[in-house]
Amino acid sequence: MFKKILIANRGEIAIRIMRACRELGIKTVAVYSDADKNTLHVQYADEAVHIGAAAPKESYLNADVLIRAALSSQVDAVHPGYGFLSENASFAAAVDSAKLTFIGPSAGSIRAMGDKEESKIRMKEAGVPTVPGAEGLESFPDFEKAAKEIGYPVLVKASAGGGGKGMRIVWDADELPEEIDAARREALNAFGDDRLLVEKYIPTAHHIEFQVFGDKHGHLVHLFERECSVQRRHQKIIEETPSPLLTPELRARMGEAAIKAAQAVNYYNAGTVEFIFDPDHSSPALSGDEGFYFLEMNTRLQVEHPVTEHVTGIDLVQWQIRIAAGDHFPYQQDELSQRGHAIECRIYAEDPANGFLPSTGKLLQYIEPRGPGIRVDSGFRADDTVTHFYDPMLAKLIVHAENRKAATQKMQAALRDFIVHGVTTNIDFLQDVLAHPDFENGKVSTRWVETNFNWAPPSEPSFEALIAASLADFSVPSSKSQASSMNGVDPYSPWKTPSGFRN
Amino acid sequence: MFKKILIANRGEIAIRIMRACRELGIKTVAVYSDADKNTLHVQYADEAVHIGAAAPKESYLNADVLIRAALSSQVDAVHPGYGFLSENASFAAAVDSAKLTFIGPSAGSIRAMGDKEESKIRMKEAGVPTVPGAEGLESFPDFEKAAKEIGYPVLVKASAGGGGKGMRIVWDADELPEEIDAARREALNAFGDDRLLVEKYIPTAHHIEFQVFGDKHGHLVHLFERECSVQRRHQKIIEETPSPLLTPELRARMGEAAIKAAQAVNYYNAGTVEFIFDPDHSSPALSGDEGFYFLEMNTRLQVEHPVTEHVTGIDLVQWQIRIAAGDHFPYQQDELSQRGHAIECRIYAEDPANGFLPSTGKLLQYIEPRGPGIRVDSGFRADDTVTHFYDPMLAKLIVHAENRKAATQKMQAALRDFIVHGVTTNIDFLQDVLAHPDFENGKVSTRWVETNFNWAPPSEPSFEALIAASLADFSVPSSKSQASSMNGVDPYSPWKTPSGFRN
Amino acid sequence: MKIIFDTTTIDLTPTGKSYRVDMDDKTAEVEILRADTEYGKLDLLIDGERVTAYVSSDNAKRWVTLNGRTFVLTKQSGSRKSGAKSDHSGELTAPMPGQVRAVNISEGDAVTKGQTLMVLEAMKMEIRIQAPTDGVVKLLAVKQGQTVEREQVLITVE
Amino acid sequence: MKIIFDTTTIDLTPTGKSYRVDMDDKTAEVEILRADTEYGKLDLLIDGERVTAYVSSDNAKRWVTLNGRTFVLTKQSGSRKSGAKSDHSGELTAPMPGQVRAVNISEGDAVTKGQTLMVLEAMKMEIRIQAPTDGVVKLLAVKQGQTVEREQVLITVE
Repeated sequence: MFKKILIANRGEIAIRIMRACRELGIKTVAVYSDADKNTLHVQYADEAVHIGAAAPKESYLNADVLIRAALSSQVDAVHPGYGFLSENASFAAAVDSAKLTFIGPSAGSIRAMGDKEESKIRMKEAGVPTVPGAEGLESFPDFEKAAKEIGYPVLVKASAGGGGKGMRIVWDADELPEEIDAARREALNAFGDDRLLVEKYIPTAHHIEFQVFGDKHGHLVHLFERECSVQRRHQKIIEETPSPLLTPELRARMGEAAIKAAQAVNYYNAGTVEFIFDPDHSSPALSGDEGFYFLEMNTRLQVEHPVTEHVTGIDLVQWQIRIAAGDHFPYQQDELSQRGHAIECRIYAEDPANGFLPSTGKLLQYIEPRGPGIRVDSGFRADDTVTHFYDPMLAKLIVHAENRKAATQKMQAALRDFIVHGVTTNIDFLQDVLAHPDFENGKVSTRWVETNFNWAPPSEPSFEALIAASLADFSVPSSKSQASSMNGVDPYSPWKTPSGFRN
Repeated sequence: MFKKILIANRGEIAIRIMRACRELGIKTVAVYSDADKNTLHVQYADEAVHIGAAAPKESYLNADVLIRAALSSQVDAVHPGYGFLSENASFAAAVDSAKLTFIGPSAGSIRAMGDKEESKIRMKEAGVPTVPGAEGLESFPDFEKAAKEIGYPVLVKASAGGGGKGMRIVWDADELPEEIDAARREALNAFGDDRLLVEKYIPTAHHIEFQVFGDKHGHLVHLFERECSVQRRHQKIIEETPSPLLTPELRARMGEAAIKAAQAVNYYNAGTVEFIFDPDHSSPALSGDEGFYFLEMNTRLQVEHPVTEHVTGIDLVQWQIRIAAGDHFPYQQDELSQRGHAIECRIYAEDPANGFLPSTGKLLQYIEPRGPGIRVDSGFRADDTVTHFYDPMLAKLIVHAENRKAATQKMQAALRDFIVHGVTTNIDFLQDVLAHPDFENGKVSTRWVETNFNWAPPSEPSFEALIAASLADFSVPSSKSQASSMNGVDPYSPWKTPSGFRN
Repeated sequence: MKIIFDTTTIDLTPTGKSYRVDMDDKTAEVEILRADTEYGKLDLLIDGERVTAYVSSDNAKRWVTLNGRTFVLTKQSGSRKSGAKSDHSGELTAPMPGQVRAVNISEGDAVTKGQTLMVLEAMKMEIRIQAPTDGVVKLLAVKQGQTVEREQVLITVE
Repeated sequence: MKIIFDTTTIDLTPTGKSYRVDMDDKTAEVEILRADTEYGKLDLLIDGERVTAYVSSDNAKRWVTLNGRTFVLTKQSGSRKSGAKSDHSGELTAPMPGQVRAVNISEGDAVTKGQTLMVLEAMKMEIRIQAPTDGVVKLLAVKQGQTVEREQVLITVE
């Protein structure tokens, strides 16, 4: 087993990986940019190496400096987390050539699946259903022609992409040039690669993905599905498992397809095969099938891996590390099962009333919910600053309960206990999604937030909220970081001992 | 379903029950003594009622005042938690006669099992193996004669007892009078009932208990075992499930015996059937059997219920409430299974180097561990005071992982992250138990701590600890509640911005 | 005493142990049961009902969470807030903090409704600033590469 | 400068960015990387190794947790601690805080080794105070019902 691992990432996922390492008795090395020197992931590690400026390209996306950090801190292996360089085949190859172990699949698997064109061809060969689309396009007229053949709306997306970056829905031909340019720039910026492909866009589709896991000895299983249809700006905000839509038969067939997909690229480590699922098979372009189509494979740990961990009882991160060290993955397919229901909500510093645009600032207050069946993976605490340099996800709130209804109730109670002041968050929005009948009935498709859910925040604060705000000046210091000038000088203040019950 | 519930308890279990209520949409009423007016369980409730002085007999053991509090706050039901009045049949009956629902078994079941004499007779009739002993004793000569017949060592224990209170091992006849007197007084004080019984004491025994659960419609199942053999002063400190000692066959037979035991008293709600288990069947007094003997049944929720919740995926507290409201318990025996391994450590404010005697004082620091698979049920936070009025348990630290080894590693990592200053705790002690080969090999019997494990704290603090202590005066304020007189005035202080990295 | 949040005036009157609170046509009797300074947590008794609120302050702003809902209020002082409420409909402001990635126009350019005038970037996302109407660029307040705050004026189109 | 904990003397010498620490025959180079005042958390670099410690202070006492192990140290000031280290072996002190439940003897009584002289109670447990040797009760310092602190003298047997 490894003695020391460098985690080439930041925030909650870096901490998640470090926790797994500590349990396995492995030392950890954090990396950090100028913006991150005071963050939790740096403090949680055994060692920490500064890797450059705040901009990702100068630090977390800089493969050379990461390899140097790994060599100088004498680690055995590198875990890339998700995002950043996690699906960069060159980085995986560079780690290998530095005689270190890359905790992920082979560079070849990453390259095969990272190239959406090659991957689609391979999937068709392997008998995995795919979405109609066009690959290998270069000039604008090529795109124009392909989009016309496929029929609008189409999805333009980065070949190298993932996580909704470099992805655009194009509703008619007029929009195509600008959207292609924008997607290219985003893709270049996020992944260092501006190739795009075009696919049929299915507006009523659900996003259902399968977790797969393989070892280096050819043993490959799936760990069931995640339903990730609650999205905004093409990014998941609520994920759950099991999916309320799948029958046991369909689950089994999709699981088999996921394994086929992974086997086609000789996959090992944790990976996710994403499917588009059309619950009513109503799209005319897609007849004669079961309603699910290979979308892409993410050759890395997924943000939403915790829901799978809870329903299967498997620690995916520990196993990533173990199988990278050569261990056999010990569970056969028929030994794996789903128990209970798990839901994850991504808590974002963003304003749902302002197009879900990010909100930055200092966390004046930050209190996470606690309790049985509640898990919070996060990298923030009160007084930290949310900057515009990185993804605005503050935390992942995960619950596990006996069934979907109990999990929803637990999530609702947990969201009510999650206090974040100083940046606008999507917590109120998430509560309204969970309380919506469409969510209860599993009717949320990937465009539901934009097209069916006309969310607006309550326009007026409640009387109680106004009362609390007006009394707070007498009883609570104004801010941890500010002088408490109002406290104790007001003649009306009822407050003698600010932290005790009054008798 | 109930609209509002009064929780006739305090501390972590009151909060645990309130969390379940919140998820079910039920309002909660806390009760508190003079000593508890600032505690977390009071703040967590929707309402709170003061019930008397700090001494338990004047508050948490005062049935009348609790009933009055329930009626005045207009609740539908009363949850007794564990300890206090949870196994007091008269209290259950009083709740019933006030037209409120008691969230627990019937007063009749409590009485039948609470009376250790009657219960033993019933168990024998029901075909459940029991420990040789004598019941119905009154005069000292009766005890003397019975103990002699059974053969020393014997266990003297409160008929009404539980939790190690009012229980004494008697090694020879000389000790008998004093131990009987002490046990009687403790029993009277803790349970309001001073009857005692005598049993054969098996020094090498393991304590294995089975969780049972029944609804009011006659459906009764078991939820497998908990191994609770790591004890000190007859009280459990580490509990786990599955037991490393049981074969599937033995587990099935013990589970059947547990159900028989519960059925014999028409049991519903959550209950625990405790067995003494002799792994090598070597006790000559107990031949011709399978090595397990009914010890007693706890007719209430158990402190260690979380480990069962994690391996079975069932929320026992929610189901207690549901079945009290008349719901059917929906799971059949063959639908229940154990998955993974769960361990609970009880974090006590006590000094293992001083006979495990309680330690009281103010919590100068209190930081709970966090992370996937880690659960902390507690009722304390920093600056709270641990008083001598109540049980010195600060928290329950529960972990769940794929197997016993992974769970042990997770617990070890979590214990290292549990910081308690201001009172002495058993955290260091627990770490040494977990690291011991006997624990690893499942060889810990109930007297192991006293007889096999000669624990001593490290006599000398490490060089690193001394360095940290000497530098802390320059960098950390002396205490939250005290003026920080040393900070910033020392000419050697390296500290300009006390909460940021130095460059 | 009167406290003004945004356009709402709350009137607090101490009544010994508690407060009477008046707001428009509403009245409540409020007692502070407990205030936890570390978490900004207030336990209140409002007309006999226990209510827990979390409040943080940042200059004039108050962040309040109650029953899991968060509101941001602005406390008004005697002097009015300096012209934050701009009614220049042609004034395009940054919808989020970030960096100006591309500027497609110059001052004086004629633009058509929906035309992309500028591209902002933050957290690896691109946001296009589009012309709200046909018009002429009167002001270009930022340049490429510049970092902007939320609500900072970028362009004026008239 | 010298700091004394219990019987150990630590000598700190500032060396610009860091400290040299000497204790008996040991020496280390120590840098404070970070101090978190809320959690009393210190990130130190001790001879190049990162070490995290949690420290709390309570008058002269220092609670230190490092690698999951907690130590309680007593910082010595110039004036020696007033006779806390009693060597009167016949002095029986309370092993925990609690209440005196029963007193079985009076001053002047002859007692035998192992005899229960007093019963304390705390958290519903009984603790018997037994005679350490045969002897005579010289002092009975508490009475039934009285609340006692840990290490408070209860009885002297000589």
